[in-house]
Amino acid sequence: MSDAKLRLIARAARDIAPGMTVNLGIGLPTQVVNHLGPDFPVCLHTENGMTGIGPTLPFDAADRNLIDAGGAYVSPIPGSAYFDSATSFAMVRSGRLDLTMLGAFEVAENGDLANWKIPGKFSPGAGGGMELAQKARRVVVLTTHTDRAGNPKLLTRCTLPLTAAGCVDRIFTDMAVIDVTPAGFALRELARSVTVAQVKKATGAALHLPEGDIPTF
Amino acid sequence: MSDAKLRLIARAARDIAPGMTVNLGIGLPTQVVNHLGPDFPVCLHTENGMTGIGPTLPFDAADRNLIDAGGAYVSPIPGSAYFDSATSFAMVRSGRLDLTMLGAFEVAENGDLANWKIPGKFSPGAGGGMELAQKARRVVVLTTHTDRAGNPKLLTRCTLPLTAAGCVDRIFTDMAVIDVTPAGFALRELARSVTVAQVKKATGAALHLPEGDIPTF
Amino acid sequence: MKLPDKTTTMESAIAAIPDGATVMLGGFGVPGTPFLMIRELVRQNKRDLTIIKNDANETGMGVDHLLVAGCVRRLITTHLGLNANAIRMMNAGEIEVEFCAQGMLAERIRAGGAGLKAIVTDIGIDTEMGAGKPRVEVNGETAMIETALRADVAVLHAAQADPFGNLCYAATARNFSPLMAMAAKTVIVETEKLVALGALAPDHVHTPGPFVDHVVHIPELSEEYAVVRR
Amino acid sequence: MKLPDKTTTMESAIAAIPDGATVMLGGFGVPGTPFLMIRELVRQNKRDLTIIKNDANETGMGVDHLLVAGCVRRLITTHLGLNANAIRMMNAGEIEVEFCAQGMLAERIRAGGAGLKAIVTDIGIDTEMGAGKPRVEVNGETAMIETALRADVAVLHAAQADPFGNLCYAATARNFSPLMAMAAKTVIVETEKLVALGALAPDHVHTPGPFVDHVVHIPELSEEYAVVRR
Repeated sequence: MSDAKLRLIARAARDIAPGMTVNLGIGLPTQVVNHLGPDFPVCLHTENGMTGIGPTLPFDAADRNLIDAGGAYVSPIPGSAYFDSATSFAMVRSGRLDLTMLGAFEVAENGDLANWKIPGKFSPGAGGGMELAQKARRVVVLTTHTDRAGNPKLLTRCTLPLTAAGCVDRIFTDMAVIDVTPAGFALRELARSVTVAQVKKATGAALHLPEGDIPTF
Repeated sequence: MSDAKLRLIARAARDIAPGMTVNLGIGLPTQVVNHLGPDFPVCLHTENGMTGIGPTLPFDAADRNLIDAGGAYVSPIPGSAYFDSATSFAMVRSGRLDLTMLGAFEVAENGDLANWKIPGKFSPGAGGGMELAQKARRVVVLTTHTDRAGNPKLLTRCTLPLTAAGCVDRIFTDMAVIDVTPAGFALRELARSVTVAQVKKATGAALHLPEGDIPTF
Repeated sequence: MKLPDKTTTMESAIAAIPDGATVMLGGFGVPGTPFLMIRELVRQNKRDLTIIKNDANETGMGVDHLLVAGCVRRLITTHLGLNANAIRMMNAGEIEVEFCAQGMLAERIRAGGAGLKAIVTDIGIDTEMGAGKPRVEVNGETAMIETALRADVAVLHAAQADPFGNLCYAATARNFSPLMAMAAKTVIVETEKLVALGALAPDHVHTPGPFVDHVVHIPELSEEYAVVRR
Repeated sequence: MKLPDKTTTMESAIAAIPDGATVMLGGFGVPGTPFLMIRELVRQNKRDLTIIKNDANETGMGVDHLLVAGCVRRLITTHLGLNANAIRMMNAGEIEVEFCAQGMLAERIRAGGAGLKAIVTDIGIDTEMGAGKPRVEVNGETAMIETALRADVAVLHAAQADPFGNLCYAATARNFSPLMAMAAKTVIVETEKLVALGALAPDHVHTPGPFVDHVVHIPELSEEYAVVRR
């Protein structure tokens, strides 16, 4: 993984407040767990029916009955609980999930998120992503700032089918930390050695700049 | 309890088929349990969250956490299970209750049942009775044939607020066993030393008689 | 990572409940009723509460103390048969009472806890309980919309809890509690036994900790929890 | 009274499933998938099935055997990401696929199991998943009616069962199984461990016996149940 990606993951981890219940989506978000210390008070949730997710286990130590929603073999910690899929999503929809971190194909300046379908190319189904995006109290996206072809993923409007409308609060990319505000995208922080001009060029929508210095991560 | 009541309870018990899941309502139905042998395969359900109800316990042996819906202290048997109220009524509404035995204020010849409310006199709420009456696969009523003033409880139409419409399949009284049929009340059996004329007189609706001999119980 | 500690005192947990709050109370008869928490609600002299509970306990017990102390404006319940005082207050207009079919109360609370807006059912459709409820057609059948119920606070009793709020209930003391734990903004639990994190097997937890906000250990039970001599 | 015995053989339990049946299958990935029962469905050459399952397992495993053998007409699911064969068959029109949001699939099955007609929700309301679904107003908010799902048969895997059909699941193998156990006319369970009546603590039962029709003991697991090396 690139150094910029590692730093975006570490930076995202710092947004997890003590006491939160958090769901980490597949991809970059999953890596955030490596930045949570052993004494940090947090509860990780996986939608296939577990709270209190512990470290991922290697093949030889894995329990065949214990995976996360991404299929990784995980372990319990003291205070873990298992439950059925209805209870798991009840937790999400009734507002008990303080934060979810998700990947994205596209994020729009109004907070719309598209991360489940590319018509004609990628249509495996939405899994639990719609409920996580629509109902977690806070939704943040971890993504590269542009796709592999260099096209911006932060846009004025999403072109792909939505996962949920107006759901995204903040975006962590390999270039910047950007908030979704009523006025649109607002730059909060810059990745080390990235310039405002570079972020503007890589963003497919207007970017509001803060007054004064911009912190780096 | 009168001998006639005891015999109606014993007769009702014979309608429980091996393998059934059964809910016995408060009052006369509760007594049916005394007529089920120790090896008889049946599962008793109580709507406050238990299947596999065992014998009622005296004060000194009671578990403060284990009651039936009528408030009696009951005991578990091998294979009992406890569950929450939503699961308990899911069992009722999804058709897993083969039979419920209920008390009645009034039963109409179209199967309507009134057993929860006497406006102005008795309005404590319906409890779980509506779901039991509406959704058990088979609903039978255990009741005296007339009220204390001698008025018929089996009527052409109910005068009291309904518990459920068209739900009753069979009625066991201290005088007779009567089925609710598309044609109305049909006499099936007579209590010992009771005559057809007596039953007709005590019934507030037409009573269809069978061909041939009428069995007694 | 370790799981957060939510233990607190009864006094401070109950103190955060404002007058006028909607409060769900676990329990079906004695089992599961949080008697000590109810006493604390009375002691703190809460006013104008809407109480959601299966029943109003018996005269002189549990919910009845709230009624007698004038804490309750409105009661959403299924059956008041064992509390003549509650029925008298209802008939005298001293409290408002909304009756639900028991399984509908359970399901409406669960719907609130599951983040649903409503459920569609035919329970009570031919009775006065169904009168006035909005109708919809589903697959050619007529049914009614029953709205989800949520509360500001749920006050529950558990047999065992760990500091994160994982709960285990005993026998028929479970009843409405797991549903209410899902359906309230703030969930306060009194527990007979406070066990260490990890002492409850993850497969045996009835209410997962994330639903719970405050855990209060009650080292001793009052006589209200005991077997009732009839 | 004693509780009825529901033990039977896999062959006879599966033989009662007719062609054209709607079959719910427990499992989220490997955990909870009834692999041996699925093999028996294939062996008995069932046709024209509608399968309801969270996912289609991976290529060469579980549901994929049903797809390859041509047993499936329609699949109601949430995600096929690990089964390229299922996606190919969907794109080629060889199977019909209905996608649900995962929590909605769970909740629609539970609604079927709870004897509800439908649930009212806003999940997916601004997406193509919500397009065409009937809308209703509840407390001034617009939401959608999602119909309850039921099946002819549910085929489930339990870690432990007693002869009456009380079930305990292990860890995340629980997932959809307790919901499906409520939502099918006939519920068939394969269990790793068949224990005596009374061996499961009543407080620890995940699915109460009355929901279950047939219990099949599988003394040995196939390699499909094992940890997958990635």
